[in-house]
Amino acid sequence: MTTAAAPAVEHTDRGPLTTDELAARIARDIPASSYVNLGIGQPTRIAEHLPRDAGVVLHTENGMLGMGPAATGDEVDPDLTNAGKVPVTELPGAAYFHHADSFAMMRGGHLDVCVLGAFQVSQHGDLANWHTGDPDAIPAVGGAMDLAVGARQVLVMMKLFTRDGAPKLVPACTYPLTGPGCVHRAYTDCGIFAVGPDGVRVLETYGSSVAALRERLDVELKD
Amino acid sequence: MTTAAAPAVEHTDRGPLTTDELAARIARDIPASSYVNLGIGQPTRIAEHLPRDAGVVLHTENGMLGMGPAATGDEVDPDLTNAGKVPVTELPGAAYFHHADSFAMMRGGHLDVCVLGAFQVSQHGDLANWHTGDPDAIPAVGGAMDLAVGARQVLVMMKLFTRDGAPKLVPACTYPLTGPGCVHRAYTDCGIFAVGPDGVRVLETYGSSVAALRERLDVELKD
Amino acid sequence: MTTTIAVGPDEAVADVEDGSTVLVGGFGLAGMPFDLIDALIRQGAGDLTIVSNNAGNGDVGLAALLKAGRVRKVICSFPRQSDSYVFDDLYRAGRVELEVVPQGTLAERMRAAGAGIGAFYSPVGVGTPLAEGKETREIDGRVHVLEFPIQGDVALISAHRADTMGNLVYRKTARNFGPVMATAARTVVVQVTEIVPAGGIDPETVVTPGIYVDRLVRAKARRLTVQGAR
Amino acid sequence: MTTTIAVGPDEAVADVEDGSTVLVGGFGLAGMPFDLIDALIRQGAGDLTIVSNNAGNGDVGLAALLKAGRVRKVICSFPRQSDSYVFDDLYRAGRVELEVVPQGTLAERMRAAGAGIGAFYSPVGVGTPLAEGKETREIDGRVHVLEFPIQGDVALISAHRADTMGNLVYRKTARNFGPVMATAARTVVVQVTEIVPAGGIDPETVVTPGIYVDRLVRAKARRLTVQGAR
Repeated sequence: MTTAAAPAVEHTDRGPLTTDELAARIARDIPASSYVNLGIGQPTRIAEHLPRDAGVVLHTENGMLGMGPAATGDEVDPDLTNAGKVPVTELPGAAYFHHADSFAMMRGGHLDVCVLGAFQVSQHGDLANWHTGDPDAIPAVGGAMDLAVGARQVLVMMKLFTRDGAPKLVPACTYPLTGPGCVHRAYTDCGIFAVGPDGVRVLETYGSSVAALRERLDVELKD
Repeated sequence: MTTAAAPAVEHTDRGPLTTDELAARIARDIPASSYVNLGIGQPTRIAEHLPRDAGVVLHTENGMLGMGPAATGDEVDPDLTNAGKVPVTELPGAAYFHHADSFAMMRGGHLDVCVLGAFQVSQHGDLANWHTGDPDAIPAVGGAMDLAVGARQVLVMMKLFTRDGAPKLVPACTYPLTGPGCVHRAYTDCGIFAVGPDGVRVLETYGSSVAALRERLDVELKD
Repeated sequence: MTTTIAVGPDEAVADVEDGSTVLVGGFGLAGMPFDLIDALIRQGAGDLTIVSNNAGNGDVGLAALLKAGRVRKVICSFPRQSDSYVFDDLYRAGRVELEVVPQGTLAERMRAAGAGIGAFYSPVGVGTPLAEGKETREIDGRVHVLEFPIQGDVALISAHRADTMGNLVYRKTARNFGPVMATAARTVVVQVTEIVPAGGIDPETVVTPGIYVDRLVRAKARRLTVQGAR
Repeated sequence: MTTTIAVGPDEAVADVEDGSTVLVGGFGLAGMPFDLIDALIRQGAGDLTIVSNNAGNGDVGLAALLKAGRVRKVICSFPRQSDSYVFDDLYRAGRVELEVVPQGTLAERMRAAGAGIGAFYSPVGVGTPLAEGKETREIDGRVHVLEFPIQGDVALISAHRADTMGNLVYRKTARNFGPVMATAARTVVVQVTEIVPAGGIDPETVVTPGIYVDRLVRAKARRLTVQGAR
């Protein structure tokens, strides 16, 4: 996860990453032996691409370190789920703890990496992933704000554009924030972007050139 | 531990209470099934006078509920001590916890009673028991301030007079405070006193009449 | 004071009053005190403020309490779920208030109540709508928001095993909010699958010491539906 | 990151720097990390700030570190004990600074550091010399004092058993400050009597999860003198 200013790698000989490919690509950037929270929903699929011998330990906010793969068949136990309420399994060396301890761990900066979904990420790393701002929407934040503030590296996994083609990497979030300036990298189907105080730097593209992305995004892209 | 204004009971046919008698007298006022902290030093002797069937559960600040009697012989285990670092034993139904949890229990008002020693108690329940104010003395507070603030009933066990004959129940503490207005009752060799916002009411005397104590104390005594 | 073993859940929640703040354990269905909630529905207390991570799933547990019209306000981190239709409908109809709190702040505010902490500064939520109107303070160059305790009148919790002293152990991620809520309410009622004699739980493994537990109830055997099983 | 198993205590404390804040577990002798302290004395780091409940007993452990002249300041709740003569002499000679903190505040300030809490309001110490100069605030009619975190550079802890993931269990009241200090230092070094494979500790009983533990060392067998045995 170095941020040395190497030029962007353009993968223009192929299309955008599938969700599965994106999960695999993020998995490659998770350091061995790190403590990682994969949020809920799509980022949880990164776990399937972590090498067994990498020693990555998964945290789930509902009180567990050492979470294993999703449970199947007889493994399903209603008392053992991940943060998305999906039944999971336990690996040797796991530990259970209560919610105040679990979030103390998160808020206190003990997790190396978390990966979250997003509605929008701003060029300076602001994250919006909990509320569309639609007055009829029911707000639900869960542990997203705690993770955004607490994890040492906050990675986002999202599509770069909405179904309507609107960019999700934006000059400033128009949706309510989850946390300001918390995202380090946005991993998207069309490219990987380092974000932060110095703005956006393109690390990789998939299916488009940097030049093509410049056409479609309203943010300044360094490469 | 009612504070209904019954007249003081004067035990003038005998001398002051011995330490052992005082411990037994306090034990009589500890409600059955209550959770109790007996501090360090003399108050720990109250435990010897609690009826086995009263179901009183003893807390020790260094992380235990269900503390049993002092350990003897082979029972001695350096990993199991009370707050005074005296080896103790464990009763069935005990629980161990760490220091932040132990003091959360204390500060959060979950203990029914604590009994502390004192240098001075003021008529309004101020407690001074950690520092004589002597510039050469090494200050050491331990858990006294946490107990003084946290326990629902704070009882003091002390002699009524110093070796030099100076009263320890005083109009205002001259020693640095442990906590203001925290003491509910002072149990002394010469008498038992309810203290608080309304001043001092004598509940019992031992070896002196209320009138005789009035002569020796600088506080107004209601009886 | 001492932990009592109630004859059944109805006895255990008999004195819950209208207008109470009720802390309800569970994360989704895991750790949800179904028997106690069902008893609370039968008992009839209304105008309740419910503090829980979610706002009910399907038609059971918290969702059933909401459906019965007993809840004035929900304080939670994540009301919107795939099967939170009971809450969703009530909320959209303006029939229940909602205070959304970041999950860790929710836990920490209850811990503060149990631990005698008057308030605390947290970096979570700063710069978001959930910090609006709250006092902030910069500490070591980082902005924090001031958060106050959440104290319950009653806590309804599900644990795995208790001893007769009220000491509790939980099971896997069903532990979640139980241990925190047990410290933060004036009356703590716990349903467990098993009650063993004092000494039947290793003192090193107790998660909630009996000092926090007022009433124990043996839970009915129950086959839980798993929400998101693949 | 991952927990490593050090060859011995000297390797485990090799990088402690002059001027470090070192959190040292133990309550009196129970839970005192003797091997790590002895190694720290050999290692030679000085100008240390020591955070611990006491300020050493007899001539061993913390007392030996103090005697070796490596400690600039002690932050503790209870320095004065029947056998704290090493500290007493240094203090009276003006050769060591002392900050006395109420015991629960000491624990909670370290918890705050570990839990990412910027500061908290406590009712403990209000109206006493230990609150002098500190900010106060009335909350719900009760005066509270504002307390800030204590963050360690290093924590030296003694636990009972570890697995290779760094998960820890403690033994009886030797648990005391260990679990809190493990959360509150940048580098956490733990001596244990036994290291078992991952899976060798029941996940329900883990007290300190391995995420907090950087280095494990097997402790030498040691026959502890008991301080106050009757």
